[in-house]
Amino acid sequence: MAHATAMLDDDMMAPPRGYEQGMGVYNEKLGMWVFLGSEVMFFTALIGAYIILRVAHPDAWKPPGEVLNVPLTAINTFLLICSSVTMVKAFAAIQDGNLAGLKRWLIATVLIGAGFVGVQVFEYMHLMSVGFVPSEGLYGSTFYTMTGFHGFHVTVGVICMIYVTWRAFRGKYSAADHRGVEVVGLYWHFVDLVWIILFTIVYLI
Amino acid sequence: MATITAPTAGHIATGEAHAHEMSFLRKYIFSTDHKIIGIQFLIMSLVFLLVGGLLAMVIRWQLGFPGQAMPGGGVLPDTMAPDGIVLPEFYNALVTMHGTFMVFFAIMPLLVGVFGNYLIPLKIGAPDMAFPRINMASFWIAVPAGIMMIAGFVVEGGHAAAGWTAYAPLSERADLTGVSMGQILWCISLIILGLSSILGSFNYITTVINLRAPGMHWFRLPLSIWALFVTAILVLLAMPILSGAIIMLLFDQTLGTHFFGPAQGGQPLLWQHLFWFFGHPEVYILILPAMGFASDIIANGSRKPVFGYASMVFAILAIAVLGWGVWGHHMFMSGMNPTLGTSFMISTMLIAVPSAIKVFNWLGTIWGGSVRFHVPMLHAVAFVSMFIIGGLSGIFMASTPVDIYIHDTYFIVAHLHYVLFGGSLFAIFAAISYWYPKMFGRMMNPFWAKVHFVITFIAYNGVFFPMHQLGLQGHMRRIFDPNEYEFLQHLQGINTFISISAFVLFAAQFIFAINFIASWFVGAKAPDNPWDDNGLEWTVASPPPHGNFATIPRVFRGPYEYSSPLVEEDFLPQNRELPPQPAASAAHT
Amino acid sequence: MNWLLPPGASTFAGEIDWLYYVILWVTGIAFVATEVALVWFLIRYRARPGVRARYYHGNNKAEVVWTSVTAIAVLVLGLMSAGGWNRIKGRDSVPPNAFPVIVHAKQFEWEITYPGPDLQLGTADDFTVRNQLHVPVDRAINATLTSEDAIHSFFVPAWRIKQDAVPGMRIQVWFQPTQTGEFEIACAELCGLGHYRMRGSVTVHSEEEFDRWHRNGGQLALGQ
Amino acid sequence: MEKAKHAHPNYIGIFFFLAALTAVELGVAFLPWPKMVLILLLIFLAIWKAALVALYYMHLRYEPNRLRLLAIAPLPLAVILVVAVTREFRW
Ligand code: HEA
Ligand code: HEA
Ligand code: CUA
Ligand SMILES: [Cu+2]
Repeated sequence: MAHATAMLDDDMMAPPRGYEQGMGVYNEKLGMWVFLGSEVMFFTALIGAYIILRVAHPDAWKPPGEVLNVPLTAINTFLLICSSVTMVKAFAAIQDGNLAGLKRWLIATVLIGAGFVGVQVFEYMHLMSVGFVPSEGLYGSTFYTMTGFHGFHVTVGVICMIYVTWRAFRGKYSAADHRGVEVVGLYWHFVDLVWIILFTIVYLI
Repeated sequence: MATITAPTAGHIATGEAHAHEMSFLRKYIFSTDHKIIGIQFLIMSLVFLLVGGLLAMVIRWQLGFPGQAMPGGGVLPDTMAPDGIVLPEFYNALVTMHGTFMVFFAIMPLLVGVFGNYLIPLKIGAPDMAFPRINMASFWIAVPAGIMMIAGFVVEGGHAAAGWTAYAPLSERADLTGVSMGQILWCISLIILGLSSILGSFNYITTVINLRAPGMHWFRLPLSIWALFVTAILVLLAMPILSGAIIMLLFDQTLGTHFFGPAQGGQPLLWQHLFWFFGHPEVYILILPAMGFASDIIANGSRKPVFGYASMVFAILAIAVLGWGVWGHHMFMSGMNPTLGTSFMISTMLIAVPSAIKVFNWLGTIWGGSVRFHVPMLHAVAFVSMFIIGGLSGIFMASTPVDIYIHDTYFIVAHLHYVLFGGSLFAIFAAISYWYPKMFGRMMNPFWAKVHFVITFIAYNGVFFPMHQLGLQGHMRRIFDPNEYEFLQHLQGINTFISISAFVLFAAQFIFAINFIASWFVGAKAPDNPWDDNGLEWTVASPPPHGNFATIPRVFRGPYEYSSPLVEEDFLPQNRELPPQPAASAAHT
Repeated sequence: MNWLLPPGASTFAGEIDWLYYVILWVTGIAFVATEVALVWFLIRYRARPGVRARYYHGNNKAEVVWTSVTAIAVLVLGLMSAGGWNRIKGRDSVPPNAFPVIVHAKQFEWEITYPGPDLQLGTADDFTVRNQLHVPVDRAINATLTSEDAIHSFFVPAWRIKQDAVPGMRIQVWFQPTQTGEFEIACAELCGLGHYRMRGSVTVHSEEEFDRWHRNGGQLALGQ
Repeated sequence: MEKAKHAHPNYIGIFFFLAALTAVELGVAFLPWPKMVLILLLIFLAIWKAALVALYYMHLRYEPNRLRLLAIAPLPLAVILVVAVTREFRW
């Protein structure tokens, strides 16, 4: 994708002008990547704690599928992948200046993202009703903390996405300036990426 | 004296060059101007420094005069100090909150929040931060965190009492300390503060990478900016580890999870690993900016270029990288795998090398100089000499067998105050007195500033040097009354001496406080460049206008061209364009 | 008053104290050298009218020299420490014939369990004494540290030994007293309200005296 | 880095790829193979998927090298933490 070369005639999607050569991308994008570095470390704390505890007490975990509902979560994983592709389609649309496409894909992303959160809430309620609660040994502790904070990130992402959609409807984005779409997109894909890891280590291993 | 700003390439990107009419609220309270935010952080963190200092005075009263009624202590409620006599549970809360306030709410915001904000855009030639509104949010998120942390004192059960390190399971089981709400507030407050620090630091990082004025390439950055930049990276990567760990601790307390409690397989050592994986980078967060300020000020005071600029930069980077691999040195006695202990010992020893490089380069900078003893220089030199003591005592603790004996004794307390007070706080005093004229447009009174310096320097050593001796006699830290132990009873004299010195030290700080506040209103008007410094911030008015520079400055050289043969004066601002000169004649100007 | 380390009373004291003094010398030399240089430079190079500072950016040779000298110094200290650490705390440093005891820490006391006459822990004849550790002189003792509640730290200053007792873990620590007499056990890790008074006592007996005490199940007063 | 303004990577193709990899994961997870083999295989698949997302959806593939470096810079720290602390229990 050629946005670096494609946007030659606009200011906003290019690195700030008149300064020393920096990272070679505009501020908001650089800022988001730097921020994602801190998110990586946050999940390192949670996932790292999980790995360490699991190495210390391997038998505190049940085999995959015994407690957790893998098919349901597989559907949820699929939902999140879908929302990633709709997001990136929205980004591609506005790159081409297609505002209508942007709105359409953004709404799809918001809905699918909210769907993911909904399924997760349903999963939680079901698990708690059968007695698998956060205080249920190391298994429950790590499960709820990791997936809960991921869900929290998805929720924050959905809220940001609603804001971006609202701005899209007010016509704030164009081929020349769609920083908000790209930056929120980066965050959204990152959250998807974390889920890919979590799905494997929490549900499948 | 003011230098002509060379015409610049490019145009002003975001900041408005002219301050237009803004409401008081927008201008001073919810301001997005990095300079105002820096000053807001300054006021907030000085207040917390005072709070931390007050708590220390109560600690010292109890240790110096155990069991006696504290003068004025009668105002404290009976749950803390009935009739002014400190209770053991209150003592534990005091120590915990003294450490917490000093580390998280005083020194860290002073170094990073205040000077990161104030100096970065000015020194790199940017009109403001990359994200001014997020910058404002970073301050206004820190405020409720601070209020929450203070509120812990008045909730039922008292404030958190598990040490600033909050070792589990003591911190996660209310039945072990009798504290529940206090510890929960401690957790939530630090999570919020962590968010504030992260918002601040990713702003700094983006700004330094993307908004350096033309000509300000990496190896022309002032060392203070290098240090703040690297520190911001450490904050960005270390704070979320603490947040994650604290969230697990909070869940252990409130949701009944089992991360750190052994009842269902949790690991107390996991908390320590996570805490110190954050904690050791944290202590370098607390020293790197201090080192940066010291470099700037020592070069200025000596009227000489920094000795070995490049090795100074590489030393900063080396400290930041190696700092991630030494956290286990806090856990030698924790029951950690001893083989792991050996690797941590070796890496800890190695991390002394970049610090040594910095010390030697400071000495080299002074060597051959023409030293002006202005107040910032005095504090900066005190910083170097005290950091040497603190750093060298670190070597004792790094040696695992010696640490068996001195771990968790006052030797550690001595070390940490030599690096944190002798190091960070002296550098903060240096930096405040150095940049005060720029911040407020007025000079601090140099006479009273020197009086403050002399008393502080002497009293400070009177407080903390004897603590080495206490530690060597086996005096444990965090104990309410050492006289419970026979082998410590003969140390009461030293403890009393330390306490009296501490009261003098505390009293001396009011000289600073009064000087600070009074100079704001009645200090002599500051010129643009009172210290004959080369940095970009000194080429604009004191205080600088909204948007900092009329046009983005152009930078022609590094920040430490003092006593350059190219010019008459002994300084050469970074943005002064010199007419091209034949190299030969340049030598004897 | 002893301005350096107080007298030691175990086999570890010699090694630890020696290392301490070695480091004291090395850091002492570094301390004096740097501080003297600092003060001397400040005086020698104070601003004087008509004297301009040297325009000098550094010297790579000097950088290499002080970097490598420091690196060698700290590495040597590190290697010297590694041996002692392994002898004291290494996982298999405990002598095989060490006399076993269990030290169970809880808020705010030490419960010390001795093996009965069979010298085996975990059998019916074990007996437990509160806050009193009795050991024979010149014999290795292997203490297993456990904790009931918070983290505590078993600290006997005179023996130069310290080890945290962590709930959920069984941590081995060994030591060999070299002097008879009374010493104190301190708790060195903040463990709550009574941390400051979590004190125990150690009595180091001669071999025969200890046998007598042990045979009596720690119950009877020692006949003089 | 195609020059054409409207040339986008094949996002839909990546999507089907990710979906297929997820299906493979589900299949692998319940194979009766030794636990260790399964874990390695699953982690390999997860990293593959994560890399696809980072490279294409987050278009790291088309960013300057400096930014790519910045993006992966924190990962070694995560490895250091986990490797060191697990040595408490297994070594
Ligand atoms: C600003 C903060 C700061 C800094 C910079 C340091 C720097 C160092 N620290 Fe410190 N440390 C703390 C803050 C800091 N520390 C705190 C707060 C604690 C206690 C936490 C708690 O438990 O509450 C602590 C605890 C602590 C411990 C744990 C002790 C224990 O609990 O048992 C150890 C152990 O290794 C240690 C080591 C070191 C070392 C080796 C350095 C090195 O980086 C120092 C390097 C500097 C020099 C060595 C001096 C200059 C060099 C020369 C003059 C050259 C010549 C030198 C030689 C030949 C050796 N520190
Ligand atoms: C940067 C950090 C810092 C600073 C500056 C200090 C400063 C002081 N500390 Fe602190 N201390 C710690 C960090 C710090 N400490 C930490 C991390 C611990 C470990 C905690 C734990 O174990 O959990 C500790 C523990 C600790 C103990 C050990 C307690 C124990 O283990 O039982 C003691 C005992 O004497 C002590 C004493 C003092 C004293 C007397 C001061 C004096 O220097 C104080 C002097 C007073 C001031 C510096 C305030 C000055 C005020 C101003 C300048 C305000 C001006 C205001 C305006 C202009 C508005 N400290
Ligand atoms: Cu037990 Cu302190
Ligand atoms: Cu450390």
